[in-house]
Amino acid sequence: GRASAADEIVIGEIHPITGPATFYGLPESRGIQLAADRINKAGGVTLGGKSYQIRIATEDDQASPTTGVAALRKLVSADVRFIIGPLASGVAPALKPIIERNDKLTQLIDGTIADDMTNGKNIFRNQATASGYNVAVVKLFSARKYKSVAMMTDRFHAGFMNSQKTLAADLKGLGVTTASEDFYKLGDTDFSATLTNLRGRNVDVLLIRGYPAEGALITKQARQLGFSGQVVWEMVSPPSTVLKNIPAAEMEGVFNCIPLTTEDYVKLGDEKAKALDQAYRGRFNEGPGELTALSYDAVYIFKAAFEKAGSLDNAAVNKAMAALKVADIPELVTRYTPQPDGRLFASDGQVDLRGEVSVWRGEGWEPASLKD
Amino acid sequence: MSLLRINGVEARFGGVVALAGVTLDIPEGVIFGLIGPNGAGKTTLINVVSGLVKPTAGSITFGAEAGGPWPIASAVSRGIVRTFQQTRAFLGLTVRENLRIAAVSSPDPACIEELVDACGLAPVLDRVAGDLPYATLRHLGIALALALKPRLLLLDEPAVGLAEEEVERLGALVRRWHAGGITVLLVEHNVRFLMEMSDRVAVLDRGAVLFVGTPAECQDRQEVIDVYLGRRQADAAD
Amino acid sequence: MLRIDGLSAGYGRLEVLHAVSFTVERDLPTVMLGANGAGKTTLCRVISGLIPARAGGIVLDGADITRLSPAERVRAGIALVPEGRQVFPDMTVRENLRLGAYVHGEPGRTGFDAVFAMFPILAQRQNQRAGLLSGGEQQMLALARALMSRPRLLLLDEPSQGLAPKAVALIAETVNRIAATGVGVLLVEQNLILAQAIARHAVVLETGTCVADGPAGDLLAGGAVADSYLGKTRRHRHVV
Amino acid sequence: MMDPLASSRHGFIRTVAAASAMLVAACAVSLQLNDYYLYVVTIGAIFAVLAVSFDVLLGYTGYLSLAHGALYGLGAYICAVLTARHGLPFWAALPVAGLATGAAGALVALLSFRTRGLYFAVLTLGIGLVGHQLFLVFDQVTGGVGGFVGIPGPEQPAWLPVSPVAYAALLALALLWVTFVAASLFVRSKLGAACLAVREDITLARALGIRVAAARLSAFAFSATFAGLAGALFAAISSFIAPESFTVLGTGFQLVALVVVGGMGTLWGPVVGAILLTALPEALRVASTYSLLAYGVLLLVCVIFAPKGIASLISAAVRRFRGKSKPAPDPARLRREATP
Amino acid sequence: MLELLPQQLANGLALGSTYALVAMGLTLIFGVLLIPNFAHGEFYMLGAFITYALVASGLNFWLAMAAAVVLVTGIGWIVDRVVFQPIGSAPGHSAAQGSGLSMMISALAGSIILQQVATIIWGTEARTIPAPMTGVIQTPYFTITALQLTVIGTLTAAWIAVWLVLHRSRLGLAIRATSQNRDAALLMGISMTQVRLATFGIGAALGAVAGALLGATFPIYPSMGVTPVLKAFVVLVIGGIGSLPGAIAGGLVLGMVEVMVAGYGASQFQDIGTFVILVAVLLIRPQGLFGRAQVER
Ligand SMILES: Nc1ncnc2c1ncn2[C@@H]1O[C@H](COP(=O)(O)OP(=O)(O)OP(=O)(O)O)[C@@H](O)[C@H]1O
Ligand SMILES: Nc1ncnc2c1ncn2[C@@H]1O[C@H](COP(=O)(O)OP(=O)(O)OP(=O)(O)O)[C@@H](O)[C@H]1O
Ligand SMILES: CC(C)C[C@H](N)C(=O)O
Ligand SMILES: [Mg+2]
Ligand SMILES: [Mg+2]
Repeated sequence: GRASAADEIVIGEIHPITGPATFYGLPESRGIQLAADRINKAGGVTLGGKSYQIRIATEDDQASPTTGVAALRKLVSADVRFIIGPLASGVAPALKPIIERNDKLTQLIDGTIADDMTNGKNIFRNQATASGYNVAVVKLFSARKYKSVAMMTDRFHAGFMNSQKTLAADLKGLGVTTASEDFYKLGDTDFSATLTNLRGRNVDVLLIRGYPAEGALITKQARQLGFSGQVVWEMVSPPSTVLKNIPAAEMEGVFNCIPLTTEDYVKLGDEKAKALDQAYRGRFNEGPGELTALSYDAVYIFKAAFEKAGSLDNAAVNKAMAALKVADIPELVTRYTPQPDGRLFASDGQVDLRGEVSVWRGEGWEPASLKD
Repeated sequence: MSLLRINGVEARFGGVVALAGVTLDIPEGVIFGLIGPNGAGKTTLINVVSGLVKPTAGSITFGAEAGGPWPIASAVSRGIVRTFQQTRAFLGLTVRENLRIAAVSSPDPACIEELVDACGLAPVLDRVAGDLPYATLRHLGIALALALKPRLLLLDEPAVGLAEEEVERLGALVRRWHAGGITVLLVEHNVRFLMEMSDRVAVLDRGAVLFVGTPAECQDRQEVIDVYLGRRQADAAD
Repeated sequence: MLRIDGLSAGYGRLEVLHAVSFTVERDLPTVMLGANGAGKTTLCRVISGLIPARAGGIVLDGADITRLSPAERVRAGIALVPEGRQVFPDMTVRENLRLGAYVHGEPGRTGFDAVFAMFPILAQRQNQRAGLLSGGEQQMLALARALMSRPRLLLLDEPSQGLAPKAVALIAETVNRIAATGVGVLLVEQNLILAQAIARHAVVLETGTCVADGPAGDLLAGGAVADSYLGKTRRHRHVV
Repeated sequence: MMDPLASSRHGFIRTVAAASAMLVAACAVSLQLNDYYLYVVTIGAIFAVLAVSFDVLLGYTGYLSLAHGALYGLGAYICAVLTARHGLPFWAALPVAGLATGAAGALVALLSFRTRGLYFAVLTLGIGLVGHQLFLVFDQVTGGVGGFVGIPGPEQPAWLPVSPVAYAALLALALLWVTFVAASLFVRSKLGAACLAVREDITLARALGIRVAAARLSAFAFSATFAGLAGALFAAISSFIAPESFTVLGTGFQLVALVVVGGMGTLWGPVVGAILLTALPEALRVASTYSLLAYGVLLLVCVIFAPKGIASLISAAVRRFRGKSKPAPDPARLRREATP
Repeated sequence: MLELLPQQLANGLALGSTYALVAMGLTLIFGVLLIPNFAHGEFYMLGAFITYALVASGLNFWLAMAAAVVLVTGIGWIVDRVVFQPIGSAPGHSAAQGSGLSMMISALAGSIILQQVATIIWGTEARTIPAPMTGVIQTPYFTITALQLTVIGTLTAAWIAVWLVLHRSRLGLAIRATSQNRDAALLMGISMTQVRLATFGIGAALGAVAGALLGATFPIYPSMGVTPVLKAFVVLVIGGIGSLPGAIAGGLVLGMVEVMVAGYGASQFQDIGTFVILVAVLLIRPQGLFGRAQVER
């Protein structure tokens, strides 16, 4: 069919366009559209003197593994060989065995932060891992010399769940006692029992790992129940979302430990980010999502890999992808830490993207100074 | 010899005393009529004997076996089988399916064929029970009970709502099976039908046995006329 | 007072009543006879509005009520004592009676007193849940409840079902008393004793068609007419 | 006709023959499909297995269980653990998963032995929710929320030179055939008759000496066994499973929808429902934003206009086609129409 | 740990009241019309979203809530008309199992549709209604927020109001009669339309009240109603289906148990604790705490 049209490169993207995770999935999907349009307008991808237009084949996975596998098979059956996504950590491991076995596929993950999703052969990721987030947590604890922590973690979140042991061990190495580890689930609304106990334990820090709706709720309820220690978040939480759930005053002074998001880059005055923001608003009439930059970058990473490989052969693209240097792709919005040799991906296919500590001041997050 | 002996059975529901110490002997091989005003406790007595309701006091003996009443499953396996005051069959199933169910615990599934003829069910085997004419449905209800080859059959108002000639057919059916050796306890307000059918009759009033005797004796007793028959009905029943 | 005019009705594809016509006069309590499944209950349900008429009309005291809702018919004076026990099982006897008078608002003391006088057992049990009454007691409650709406026309669908002879006599007496006050009565019965005690006029329904209509005496007294109609019905059924 | 109990042996043979013909046809067609459609067929067939086993409980015994998703998951995890951790071949793990899940189904029956109707449904809702939670909590065994990774696929015999994806589809269709035939046998057996009695009127069933507890228990165990087999097959061909696939809201309610839309109380209705409701979301992929909305609307339309399921529409059409002039009026339908 | 008990009890009471508030409307609709209304969660959700939208456009919270209640009542009627009435409601004694199930599926369909409509209008991002009151009441033994107290107060008020309607008004008599035997109710001259409108109206309004109040405490998003409605079914079963006091008692029991399990056990086992209670109650009383066993005649 059209997929094999001579002057076209089809990139498949698998994101939750419908269902409960739409809120993350849609801005990612749109970021991909945006990047593809820009590339196409600027002449497309040039391979061996011939230029190709990028076509995006969007598939919805509803954040469900079965639907996700069907989506992947559908793309594969239509001879799509390059995949961006998925978002959900429930979907990624279901796709992994299929993609690993298929040497006619290259995947670039722009969503999930669960560990062990890449292989460096044909599966890469330009999103951070939960362990990457944890870097900031450890940095914060060592700078502030907190002595004890209570953790509350979203039990449905594979990334946070799987990295929790290592985090606890790292903190222990700093001499921090983990007074309690509690688990809630997405959609829970009442944390009073746990938080009541927390007050009895007198910990320095309440660390919340998950999504902002519950994060805001836990923060509110903790304060109401008289918790007076430091609240630390580890979650993708744009101020607009946060403020829909908790008054700004109650957020004052809360720390967050994640990599910078699209919104942060815009705030930092990053020109590329501002351009992306403009373009996104112009086209979709609202601000970009916090992960938009990642999916936007993903298309450019593919473009760079194609051009470096000089072919659309998967083996060549994989190899080129693994060898890409951060400096090769000036369009990247996200500021990845280059590997020691300057490459974008480590040999396991994972980018180095680290959490930074920010603090809530007034109406939003600001980079935090850790000395004080 | 008595097949069923009911010893001082008492059943209370909260404040209501449905049975206030009933003692009755039902001899093997008879059709035993049980009458009484509405609310006298007849259905409750059947419920107790068949194991659907636990009595608050008293016991029953069945054949040589004491220690009853038994839970409904063991009652059935001993041969005590009942029908319900409001006709009950599996209304959503066909007649054939109804019979298949009865055959599951029947000691002699072969007898069902005969039953089908006797109850006039042959032409309606593939009709859904809920669509049957009322009289046929009543016959089906009784056929289901008979299929179990009971030793004691408890019939709770089988003739209710039946036109006269249907009542006659029902009577013939019961007599035929009775002749095959089943003992029957018959509760019925159709006095003529009951008196014609029964060998012995007991009258229950406010949870207690008022009278036991032959049908003829029963209809002459003033206390029975007072509590149950009323003047004109007694005349009419002759 | 009640005129049924070429009435047809049924369930789904099945037509049960085929152009039935007859009348009920106020001073002539009427019994409707017919074998099981003839459509008597269906007719009662059509008259009270639970099932729509497919053709024909129902006229009560000169007013066409064919298209009225059940509630409007109750207000127009029709009360049905339905077949089987249709009491409200989880409500008290008293509440059941209150519901009988629903279309008139709250019944006064006198409303209750009148029915309690007729059915003393209900007075004793007025605060008990109706579902715990014995079958016969429930039947009486249903009748009492219908009377609470002060009907002009009382439809009784086999009220003797499950009643002890003495209770049947009581019903006969009660219905006669009610009829004497000018309430029209249409009684569906198989119990000939009750039919004889109440009815002065009779209608015979046979598989959905009205086949005879005449003085109750003639039809019930075991005369030739009755035999023929009842006999015919009987033969008919065996063909089913 | 004369024998009132005429166990319809003839009917059974016809059913098996029809099912076999369908199986052969489905396999033949499947081999022509691309991987995507093969996957849809595979998932559709697995859901059909679930739906048929579910219908034994819902349609034939009258119990609406929302724990079926969890039982399906149990079968999947048992197969995963046995093959990936203990090196058992798939063909050995499959029956173990089936039997163990059957035992779990019996346990559900015991736990819920006093409940009926909505009470039962909600109790099994609880069981389903807890089952899902246990898959999360016992992460040592199940891999927790991250899922169970690296389940070996079913060994493919050398004489069957088809792609693994096609092989998976063939296995799923074969399992569907087995389930269908086993369920046909079950509902025709004495136990099946007892189950019908339980569904229709439990008090009357008792009064007729039906051992209600035994009937229930066997229906649950039967149903759960096949749910377990379906789960095991799903695990083996997906090579990855996660608690997400075995939720009450997803799998549990979806099954109810499958069976009711297809036509409960028939064995092939659920198959139709499964095919339809697995194919539908895939077909609606194109209109993704409105796909769930469309799904909801279609579900509603199905329930309103085909209250006895698609199966009844199909059989009515077949009857008309065969020229039986008077289709038997459907009693439930009639009664419904009777109320104004 | 024991010194925290009063606080945990207060937590349990507050949580239990939210459950009871959601369950009340559900039990009413089920009790009268025999509809297992899964879409009740969407009444709750819409109550929250409409209140949110009105508050966001500058309306006072309480006025917004009142408006939401009115609107959701109307939506409730539409849902009844479009989703349930075509199924041919069959309350009364012949309530065929099949029709109950169809009812459940159509409720599910209705619930999906309403959720999707809300998604199209508001998106899936979570948000919270700005709280109309923010106070925290401190006592020597426990603290409780003003909003939690409001929920408890509203629950009590709603209970009394519904009880008065059901047991002290003619409409209530009609509703109760319908719940027991629909045909007989028709014969009494009760208008089915009126009863349906009243029942669905009250049920939906209760859902909306719950949504508005809890939406000021909890995040709101299109699928927010799903978990509460499942919990509410658990509450119903513990309390006895169709029983109003049952819904309240069931809600409180469930809230207490969850808090105690999370507070004195482990938070992962909160749901499992719920389940143990459910099994225990149903093993001892299969008809729930306040349900009535069926009498066999
Ligand atoms: N479960 C129960 N709870 C309370 N009272 C009950 C219960 N079952 C029966 N009763 C009462 O016990 C008495 C006897 O009832 P029962 O049904 O046995 O009468 P019956 O003789 O069969 O009457 P009928 O001829 O009218 O059928 C009645 O007053 C009835 O109200
Ligand atoms: N709800 C229904 N749906 C379909 N058919 C019905 C329904 N109710 C009754 N019928 C059929 O209508 C016919 C007439 O029934 P109806 O109940 O009116 O008879 P009847 O004269 O009252 O009988 P009986 O003496 O047994 O009370 C019967 O063939 C019956 O099967
Ligand atoms: C959006 C994210 C921060 C993470 C993603 N949902 C995951 O599952 O890992
Ligand atoms: Mg009785
Ligand atoms: Mg009748």
